[in-house]
Amino acid sequence: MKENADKRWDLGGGDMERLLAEAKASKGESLWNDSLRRLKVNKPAWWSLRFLGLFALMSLLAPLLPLRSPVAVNTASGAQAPALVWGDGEYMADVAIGDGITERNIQDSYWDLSALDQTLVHARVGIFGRWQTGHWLGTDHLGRDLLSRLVWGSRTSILVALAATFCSLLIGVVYGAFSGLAGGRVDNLMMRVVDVLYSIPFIFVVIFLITLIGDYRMLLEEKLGLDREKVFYLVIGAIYWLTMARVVRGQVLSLKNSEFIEASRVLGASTARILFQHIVPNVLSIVVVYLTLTIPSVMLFEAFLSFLGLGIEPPKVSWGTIAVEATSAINPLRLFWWMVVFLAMAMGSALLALNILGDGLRDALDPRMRGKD
Amino acid sequence: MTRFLLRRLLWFAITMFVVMSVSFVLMRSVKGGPFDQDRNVEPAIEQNLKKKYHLDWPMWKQFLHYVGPLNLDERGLFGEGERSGEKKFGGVLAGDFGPSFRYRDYTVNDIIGQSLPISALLGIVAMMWALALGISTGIASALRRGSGLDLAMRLAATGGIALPNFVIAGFLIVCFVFLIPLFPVAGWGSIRTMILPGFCLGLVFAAYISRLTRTGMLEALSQEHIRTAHAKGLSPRTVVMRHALKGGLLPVVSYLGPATAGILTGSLVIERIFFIPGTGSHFVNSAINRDYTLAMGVTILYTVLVYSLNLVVDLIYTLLDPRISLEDG
Amino acid sequence: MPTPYGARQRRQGLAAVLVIGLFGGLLYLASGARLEPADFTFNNGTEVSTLDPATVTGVPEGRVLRAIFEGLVVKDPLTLAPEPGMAESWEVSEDGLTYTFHMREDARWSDGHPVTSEDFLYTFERFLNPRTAAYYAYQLWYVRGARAYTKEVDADGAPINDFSTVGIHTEGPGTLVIELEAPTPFFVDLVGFYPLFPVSRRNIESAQERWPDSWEIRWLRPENIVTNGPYRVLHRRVNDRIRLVKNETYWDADNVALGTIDVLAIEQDATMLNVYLTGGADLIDRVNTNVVREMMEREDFTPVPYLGTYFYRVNTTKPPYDDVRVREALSLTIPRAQIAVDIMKMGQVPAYGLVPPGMPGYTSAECRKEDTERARALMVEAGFPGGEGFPAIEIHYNTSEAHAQIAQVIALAWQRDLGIRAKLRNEEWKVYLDTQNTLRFDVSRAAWIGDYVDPNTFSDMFVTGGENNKTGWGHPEYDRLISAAAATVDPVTRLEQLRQAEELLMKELPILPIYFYVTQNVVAPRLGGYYENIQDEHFPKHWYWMDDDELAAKRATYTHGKNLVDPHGPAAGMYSPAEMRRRAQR
Amino acid sequence: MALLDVNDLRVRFETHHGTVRAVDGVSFSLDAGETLGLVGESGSGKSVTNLGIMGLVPSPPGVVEAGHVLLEGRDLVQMSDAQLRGVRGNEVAMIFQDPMTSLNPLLTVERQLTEVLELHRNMTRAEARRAAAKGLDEVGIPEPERRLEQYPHELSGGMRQRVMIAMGLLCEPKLLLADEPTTALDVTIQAQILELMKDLQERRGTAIILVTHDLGVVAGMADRVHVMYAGRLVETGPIGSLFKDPRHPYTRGLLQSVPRLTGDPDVALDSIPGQPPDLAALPPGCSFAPRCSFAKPTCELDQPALDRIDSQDTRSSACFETQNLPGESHQ
Repeated sequence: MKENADKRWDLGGGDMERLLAEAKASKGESLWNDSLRRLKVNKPAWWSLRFLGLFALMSLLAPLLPLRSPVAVNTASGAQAPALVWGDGEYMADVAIGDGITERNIQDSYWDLSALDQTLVHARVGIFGRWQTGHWLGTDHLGRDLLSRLVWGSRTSILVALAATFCSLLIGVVYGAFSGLAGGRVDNLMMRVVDVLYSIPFIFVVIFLITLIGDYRMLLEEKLGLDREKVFYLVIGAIYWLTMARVVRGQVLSLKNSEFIEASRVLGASTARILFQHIVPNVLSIVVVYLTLTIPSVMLFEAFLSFLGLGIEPPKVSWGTIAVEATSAINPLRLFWWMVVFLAMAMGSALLALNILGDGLRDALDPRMRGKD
Repeated sequence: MTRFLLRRLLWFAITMFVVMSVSFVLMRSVKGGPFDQDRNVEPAIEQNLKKKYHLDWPMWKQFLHYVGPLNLDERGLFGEGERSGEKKFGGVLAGDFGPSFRYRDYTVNDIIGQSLPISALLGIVAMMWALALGISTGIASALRRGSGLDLAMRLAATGGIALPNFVIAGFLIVCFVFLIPLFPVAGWGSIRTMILPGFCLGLVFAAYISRLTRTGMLEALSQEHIRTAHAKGLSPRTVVMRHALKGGLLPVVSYLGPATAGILTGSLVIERIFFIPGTGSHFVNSAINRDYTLAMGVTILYTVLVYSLNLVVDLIYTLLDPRISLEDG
Repeated sequence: MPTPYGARQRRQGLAAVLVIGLFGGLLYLASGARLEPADFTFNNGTEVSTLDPATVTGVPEGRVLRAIFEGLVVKDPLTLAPEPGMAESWEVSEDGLTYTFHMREDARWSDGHPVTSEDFLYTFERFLNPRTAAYYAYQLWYVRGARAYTKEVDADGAPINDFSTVGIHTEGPGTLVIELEAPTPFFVDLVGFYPLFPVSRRNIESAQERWPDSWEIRWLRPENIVTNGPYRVLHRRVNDRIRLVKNETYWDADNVALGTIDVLAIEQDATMLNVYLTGGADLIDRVNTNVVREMMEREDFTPVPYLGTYFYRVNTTKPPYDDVRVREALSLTIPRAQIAVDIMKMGQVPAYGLVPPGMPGYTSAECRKEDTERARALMVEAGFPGGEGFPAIEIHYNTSEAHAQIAQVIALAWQRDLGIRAKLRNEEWKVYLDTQNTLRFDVSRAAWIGDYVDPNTFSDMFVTGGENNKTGWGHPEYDRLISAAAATVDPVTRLEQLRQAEELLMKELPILPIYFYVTQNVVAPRLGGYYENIQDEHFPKHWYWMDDDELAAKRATYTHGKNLVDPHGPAAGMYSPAEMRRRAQR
Repeated sequence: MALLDVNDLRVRFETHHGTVRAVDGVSFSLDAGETLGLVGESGSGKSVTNLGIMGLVPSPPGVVEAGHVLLEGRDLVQMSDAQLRGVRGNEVAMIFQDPMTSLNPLLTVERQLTEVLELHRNMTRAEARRAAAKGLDEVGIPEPERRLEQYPHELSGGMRQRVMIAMGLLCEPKLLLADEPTTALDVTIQAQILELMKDLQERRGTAIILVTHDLGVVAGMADRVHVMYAGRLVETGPIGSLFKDPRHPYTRGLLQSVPRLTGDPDVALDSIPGQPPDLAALPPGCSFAPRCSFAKPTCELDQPALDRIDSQDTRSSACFETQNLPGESHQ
């Protein structure tokens, strides 16, 4: 088992440096290929990756899909059970003043759309005209189409998760790597700061930041083009970086003292070289794994904040807000099962896929797993 | 050992001081005050209220007064103290967290004293669920890695983190309260009332523990001494239970510290849905109510919990892993 | 395999014992004194802030205080007309300025001491004392000298004036005399308002002596608090329940039926409904709009109009909302019927005025009903044809699903009908209050619940610079009408002045009325002595459980044809001793 | 009857690179009390052979394809898991290369020693403890009582390997499989450990299969030597004659690359050119042919069988050119 890798007994006559360089080259090059290959072999993880890709594509292209408007209210009808009605030609009829689809109507069917989304909406009208789906998954209490809300909600949730994760990644990796590399007193101090931040209840920070954002919302929106959601993502990211910093620091620390780093240091490799050749790839693997864990927890955190009423602002919709609405749908008087079941399916499958992918990635990237299985 | 504890204590004191001052400032910088209501009171009355609770003081003075043990208040925090010069409010250093602003018939000490045992009990129930569920599925997954069983276990475990627990709780209530009336729908008291909330609360942790166990066990099972154990002729069961489990559970042990703190304080949603008078809801509600003293109280409680639990975990760790010594920790 | 019982096993055994011990100890601590189920349980919606009548803040406290204290007067549970309470009778002087209350001789505190006029004097002094910092102190400012006593303080916060400057004094232990600044027709109602419930001087002063550091909290402890109402406090736990037991020293204890009452503090809508449906509570105070359709079918849910108005405040200091044409256009396009019927669904009435219906002798002045054409014309007049050039409008509300739903519907309507861009902005409660107070909003959701059955409780809100105005709006004519009404004795003239004020308000529209409230209680059908009323005030003193016969008789009177549901309570009913005697005689 | 009869043992590993034939038809036998040296480069399959005998080939990815391992006539390959467990640690014990990682760091020495006895000898904990102390004493560990309380990391490397040996010998096995038992140790400690093993073997008559790449170790310990290359035995024979006159080019290469005290320090050692072959893609002919200086074109076509090469039936070699190799090596 172990014999493949180590101890070549002709080393005495061989060229140590040549061998090391060789090993290094093969390692650096094949790290990702090798991992990818192993990921492909892991069937559940590979399928999860594909599923997630499809999912991301769907939510990215939400404006292109012939869905009902996620905000169009039909209070008179109230909550309707799912019905297999193919669709109708009523797109945006709820808000249309006159005939035809005007720029104005398009905007009113959603909320502030980005330029890309507007293009997509136009494309949608080009392709599907006024046709839109029936209430395939039913409607919520205000008569809004659940399918559309789930798709648009996934957009927000995925965006929140990605933005927050990216933010945590940026701060966490830089902080953790610096701390780990610096070592000694600096490291100690930096980690104590993390400890302290850990102990400050996040809810104060969230409320504080949200009110702060509330105060400067006009400034943020007009000058920087940041709406509350975007800032909100950053806030969550700013909370999540702590764990990331610890993880990265731990990895850097153990790598720093590992034999192969020492070996290349002995061979005269520069610090930068060590950093990018050895530490970065190795840290990346654990970071990637941690990311797949962070994304689900950010999504759940968003739901939790929505539960507290601190989350996404209506009429925008996220999975968290749908989940909160769903809580009142579960009652013994009348079970609005569709409001929960489809959400659970969407959320469950996406997060499950992420988890399986995370496990798969961990297995695939773990250097100790190399040459095994 | 003593040195280790002393050093921990020192860091604890520093952390505590920083946490306290940051929270204190942060909280009071947030808009709105404890006595704001939808109907505004007469400015004169509002002034009286602020005076009574020293909210008219500059922040540094409020902080000093809060931390104690200096008594900056000639009158005492509880009004009308001219009668005598006796000490009124000890401050945090004297173990007095002051009166709550929202629950005005209680001191913060009362509230924590009432709710913490409940949260602790709920936490223990949840933790037992989580450990039983997490470790067993984790081991099964690790031993049957890549099999259908592994996948099923991971599916189940991930179910715990894939859905917000208020959704899961809703499902469980419909199933086990209304369809099959096994448990009471809400409230606190008998063992029966603890099952559903404990389960819901533990689910997230079970999922994490399961994952940690699986990883830890895979790691432990790949160790060379496992081969030695097999070579001794031990049964697979013995190998797993005696030789792999201990090492495989080390990650779980180090997770237990933060997890326990989290389970004690993160039960807000469950407490609301199942109507349990625990500590968890105070973490959020105190901030939302601008109940400054209670918020500070639970913050300090949380910090103490995190620190002491981590200490306990470190101590347990040294018991489990003889290679670790406290001195170089 | 036999192994000697070694040190390791002993250690494990010890650990197991420790764990079990800890668990058991916690179980004991957590369950506390296990309580028997109460005769009746109602949900209060949240934890009360205090049981000290002087410093209470709102409706939930009122529900509990009405059970454990009794004021000079009490209210009829159906009509809310004042009836003798601690005062057996009272007289009002010709000029309407002097009230003389005669104390009930058999009134007792729960510690057995008689309730005297001295207790009320002490209570009112304490209530008005700036040191007590009572929210509701202004409710007694109709009394001569009271306003000055509360407001004029020294540097230390103590009152400058002596209490003798306030027009309250006793004439012997049986008589309390109160002199007012001006005639106040609703003053008798006011003394039945829960902040004015009496507290026991003995109770407080002994606490001050025993626990000088913390007497303010100590005297309220269940084991210390002395009350004079039909119930006393047995047990309390934060965010859980208050257990009330019948107070046998209460003067009318013979007519109190229920032995124990639990007051729950469930905040989650879904949870309280579940608890009610499983029999854990017999009365809950609200229903989530999402289940209203189902609830409306049931006999235990019969909403009635409630003295509250839901409206939007407009920031009249900020252009273009300083233009009354814009405000009217906004008002004309609010889909009130849709909101009341499709969203609220409980029979809420679309509001076109500030004062809810139900004020005796008063007809509300109304603004114009919905009229999209006129609204568009007004927008053209104001310089925003089709919404062109109109800045995006933000609808500000505090976080809640119902508010969000309403705001979304209104936003859509404004977008559709006026062509303006409407956005939503929700804020967490305390921040929302701050934003409102500092006028940093365009349009902000608000509501007002009347303290007493008189239009004034709504109208005086919008005088220039009023604490609860929060719109930046002010009008000299409005101020004049309100203060004129306050000085008028003749009720007809007075109400007419108030109506004119409301008319002005509805012309100027600094607020956009949306709907009038209804009560949302869900009540176990078997509960007797309970009546839905306009102030949503209920009196546990009168509550009892009907037996099956009486329940059947009650159900026979139904005209609404709703579905019968589990009636809760004992089939044999639960009646007061007096009622039992009457029944035995029959 | 020989103590151990290994017959056509084949083990393959299914990897992503393809099927690796780690052990490809190995046969040999071993008498009681005999010491067999199994030598070869890394990856030649010697350790896997050992694992194959014990039934410890990790599966997946390892598969024992064919063959028999007869221990006193009983086929270990055919045994049920439970039966096999009765043999492991009891009749056949194993010592691994790295005493650092082969002992469980989380259990005391006592626990790791006593569990074998509790399992195979049905001893009580107390009896097992006494026996374990005795075992430690036998392998020359001072203060055995105190050592029992200690954890592996508190012992030195040599001490740990002694513990491993003690553990292996506790049940007085008939066969000890030692997988590079001294590789991870200092040279001086190596000598002590080898001395100890020899001593114990003499006292107890245990047969040993000693897997190593260190020819010096083999020379000191073994009665016979089997040389492995690419999963096959390429040469077998008694230690003396094989070292003296290797009849396979690979063995010759091995011997020439060993530094000697008697050698001229200025003369470079001969090393075998090239790399060990990729086991997943072996050439059709002799596996060693690409590196062999004696290779003829025919070597690339067919695989040589392990044939007897002397009359006493003690030596055999798998080489077409055995007879053409130059005589007596440079010794």
